[in-house]
Amino acid sequence: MASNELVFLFLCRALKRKRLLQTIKQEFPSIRVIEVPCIGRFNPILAFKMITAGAKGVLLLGCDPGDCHYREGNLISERRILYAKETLTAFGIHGSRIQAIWYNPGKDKQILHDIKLFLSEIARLPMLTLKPTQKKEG
Amino acid sequence: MINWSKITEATRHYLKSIFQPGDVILSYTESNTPGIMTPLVIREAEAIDKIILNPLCTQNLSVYLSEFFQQDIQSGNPAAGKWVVTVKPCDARSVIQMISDEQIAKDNLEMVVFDCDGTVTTKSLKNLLGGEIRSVKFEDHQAKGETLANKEVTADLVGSYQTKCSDSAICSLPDMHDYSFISESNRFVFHGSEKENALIQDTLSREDCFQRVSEELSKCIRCNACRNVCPACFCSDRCVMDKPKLAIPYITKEITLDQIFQYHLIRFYHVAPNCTACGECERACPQGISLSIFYRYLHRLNKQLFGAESGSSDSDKQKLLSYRFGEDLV
Amino acid sequence: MDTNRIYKKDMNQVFSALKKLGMAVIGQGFDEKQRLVFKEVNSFQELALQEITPLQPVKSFLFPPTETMFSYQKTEKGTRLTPEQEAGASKKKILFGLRPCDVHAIEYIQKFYNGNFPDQPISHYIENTIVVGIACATPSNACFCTTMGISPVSSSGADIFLTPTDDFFLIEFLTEKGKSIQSAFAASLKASEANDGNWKQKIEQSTINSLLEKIDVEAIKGKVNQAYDKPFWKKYSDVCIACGGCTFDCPTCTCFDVRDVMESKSDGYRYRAWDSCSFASFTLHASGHNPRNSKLERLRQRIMHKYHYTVANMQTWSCTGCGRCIRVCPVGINTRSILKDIKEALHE
Amino acid sequence: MSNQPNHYLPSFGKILETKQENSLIKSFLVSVPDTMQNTPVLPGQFFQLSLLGYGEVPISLSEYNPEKKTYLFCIANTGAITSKIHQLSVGEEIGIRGPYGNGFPIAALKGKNIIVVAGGIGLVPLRSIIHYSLTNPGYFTHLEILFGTKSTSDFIYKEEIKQWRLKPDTTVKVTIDKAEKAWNGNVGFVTSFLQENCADHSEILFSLDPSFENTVILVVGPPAMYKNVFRALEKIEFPDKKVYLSLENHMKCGIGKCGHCNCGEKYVCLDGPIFSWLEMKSLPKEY
Repeated sequence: MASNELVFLFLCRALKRKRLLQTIKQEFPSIRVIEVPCIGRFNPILAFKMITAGAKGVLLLGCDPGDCHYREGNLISERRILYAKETLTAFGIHGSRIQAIWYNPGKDKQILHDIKLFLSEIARLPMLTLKPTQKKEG
Repeated sequence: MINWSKITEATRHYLKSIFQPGDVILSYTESNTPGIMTPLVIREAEAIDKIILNPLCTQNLSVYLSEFFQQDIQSGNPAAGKWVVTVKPCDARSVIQMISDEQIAKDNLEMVVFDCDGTVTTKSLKNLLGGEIRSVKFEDHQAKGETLANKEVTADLVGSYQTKCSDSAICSLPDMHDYSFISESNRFVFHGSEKENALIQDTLSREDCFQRVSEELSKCIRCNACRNVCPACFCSDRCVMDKPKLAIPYITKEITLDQIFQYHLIRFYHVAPNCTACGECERACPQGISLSIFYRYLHRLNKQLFGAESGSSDSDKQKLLSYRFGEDLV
Repeated sequence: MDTNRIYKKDMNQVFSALKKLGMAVIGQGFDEKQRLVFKEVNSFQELALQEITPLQPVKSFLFPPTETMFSYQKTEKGTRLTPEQEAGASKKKILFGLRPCDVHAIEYIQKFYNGNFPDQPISHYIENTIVVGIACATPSNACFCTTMGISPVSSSGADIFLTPTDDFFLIEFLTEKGKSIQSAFAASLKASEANDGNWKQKIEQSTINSLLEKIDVEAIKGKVNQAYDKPFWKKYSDVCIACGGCTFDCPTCTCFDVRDVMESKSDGYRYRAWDSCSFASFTLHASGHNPRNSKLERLRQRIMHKYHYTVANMQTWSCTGCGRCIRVCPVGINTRSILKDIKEALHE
Repeated sequence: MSNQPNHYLPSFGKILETKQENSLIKSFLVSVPDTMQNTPVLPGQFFQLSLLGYGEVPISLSEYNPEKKTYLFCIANTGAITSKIHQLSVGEEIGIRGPYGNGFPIAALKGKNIIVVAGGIGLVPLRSIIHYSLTNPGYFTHLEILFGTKSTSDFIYKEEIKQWRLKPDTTVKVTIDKAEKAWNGNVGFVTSFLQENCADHSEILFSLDPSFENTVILVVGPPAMYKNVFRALEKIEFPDKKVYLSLENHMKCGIGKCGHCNCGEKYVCLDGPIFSWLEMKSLPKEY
């Protein structure tokens, strides 16, 4: 799996959806899941590092604003993603490479659909030629 | 047109009237490098006469305020008196934004805003006067210089200012309810150019914009001048990018295109909510990278999203804190 | 010393001859945004020798801002290191049209990087570089080469030396390296004429008159450290913003950082990149203790290193008075005024 | 010219044994790489140890055994790289470059009384000089080891200290900063041994060689400790030419090029890390 097809998914552990995690891992081999204790732990600097290193995109999966286990984890990340997307746009990089999916209970199928939608959307984006060509494969 | 010697005289007069022992004044004076002024830290009243204000006063003095306030807090004995800073209208907005970011305390700060009709950078002054100069004087809106071969050269200053001065979206005065304003007409006269220069993010396609940004940033040598000169980057001496202790760092020290992108992405992401487009990063860049491409886009963003430019009033709370119910999701 | 003339109109033949020898010619010219830089040039017209010397020094071609030292692969049989000598490096380079201050800077860098543990990658770059010096007729208002004992027409350290006039250069081939490419110039060399000799004095006189001042630094040579505790430093450190501009644009600044990058479980590389003593993390210990904690100490270190420590260790200033630190400073700190303050402080 | 060796390329040694000395320090017995088989190593010199992918750290050598061809490095877990080195296990490889630095002035110590003042981790580099006296019996007239740590749990080299006590003309004095229940030895800073009023004060200084003619003191410890050492030695007017200290500056290249360890006119990696107290007086307080 060359690094330029990778998508990173920050999954909020407070979601407690073990089965959803399994299906994501099976259905989307190009997604690397990073479990974080709270979606507020997401730091756009990590997303920038992934994108400049050649990753295709970054996804966030947490609860809908209002029913966050820690009350404001998703509120903070929602604002961070706004500025992260706009900063990427300011640099001529597609802001849509970073996307948050806010989950409300009982909508697992909806989540998988949203992820598929995101993957198809960023599949069309050109590969960022920032890192000098991979000296060695893998 | 501004009469700079009058403005200098009025500022000195006002500062002498409010100076108390223990106060520290931040202003400008001549450096012995022709074509650039140097910030001046005044701790005794006699030094006030050294203050000189002219179109070369480009530095944004608010960048020193956060550092001096930090020193006060760390040293445990806050400055006996007040911090007094003389700023141009566009830099005043940086001071206002720092107050609303709670980086500096409003009560022991006195901001003195002097009127300005555009500043000239060392580079543009050199182009104006056609080469290296031995000295320069400013009289009724002309720059009178003396070349290295002792020849007199003069040039009109109109329309030769920095990007930020000729951009109408940025040359504006914050609300000044309890700050003093020094000008001949005692009200702010807008001096920037009316036309709004288009942003490349709007005019170019995404790929061309990325291409243009890559060309610009490929010249970067990561000397940190843009970060250390930025008043919105108030944690520049303990920055996440200097964290040598992380085994896998957020950013490496390589001066290669991907790490340069990472550097500027991190920087502009952090200052996005409180950048007041003071233009200092573009002026201080030794490589001449037009960083206004980024800060003008993010500056406009705040106006579009939250209806208020950063640095317009010292009471509106930080926008980054968190999403507020009712806003639409991104 | 046989001096010849070479007319500017014939220079393009010389350039194409050099290209045939597989050489990259690097000189000062304007880039696509009209910024004065050192870049690879293909024709004589691309050069802008009448301008002052560019802000970013030519050292970036000898001591690259970032350089991979080696990449590694961990295999079961052990670790394999492949030192990375950039392809471009082995290609011979000609630095065309360097002022005496830049030529002396290269001499200093070569001397510094040799010593008892020679820096093999950099000496390899310098070995593959031919320096074509030129008499400086267009100084900047920040220049102070005469203060540092360097004449604007000094040819020492250059392999070939040019003296510019209106339509021709006087050219001298000074070293074996310079003579090794004399063949490329041979076809266009013309005999020099009687009064060619005084072109150099004319240029030297006019350039020295253009310099703003000359400070007698010999009076403080070897004693600069006595100004260590003087109060004037605070005047500068209050205003300094501790960016790396003055050190990155200085042709004789040689400090670098060494770090690793892990690309995968088994592969990665070690690189070195420019570093600056004005950065806080430059001397930070793992324990958190920082020997130079304040901006004052770091600003003073730059001055002490250039005007005292290298005088003590290498019996030479490590400053050639090119004025770049003065031109680049965003807050107008002038190194010459620091030198004058040191002189004044030592005479009390 | 360009066919010189590239001093930045590390060679590799295998980790033969590891031992957790205390909560902070772990010692690694490493095989000498074949490119360094017959390179002499002076006590007090250091090596640049590489953990590829993370970086390099300067580590003073504790023991060099030419017969068994092994180096002994005792590494404190204080930084990003050292914490990763601590996770290495026996059999793995570690990059080694060196030896660098001047080391202790062995010639000047011949036939002298040697006092070793070690503050906590300072005993790690000083062990190289103690090992030298064990492998060259009679080289020093008398060896006195003064070792101080914060608490009993910080002790290192417990077995070695027992053997050092048995060696002829060798005395060992140990102290901890604060009293502890199970401890009935000395309490106080290691510098208290250098004061006459201390009950268990140094025999060399106050009985064997009170005129200090034939005595040299070697001191290694955290920078804060050096101030107390200087104060104690000034009080008894011990000559500053005969006190040697090790400076632990931030280092990167180890060969005097990268500029990080520059302190005054000296480069700690080239002219040090061992400096005499006299030299230190001329250095600015930047270590």
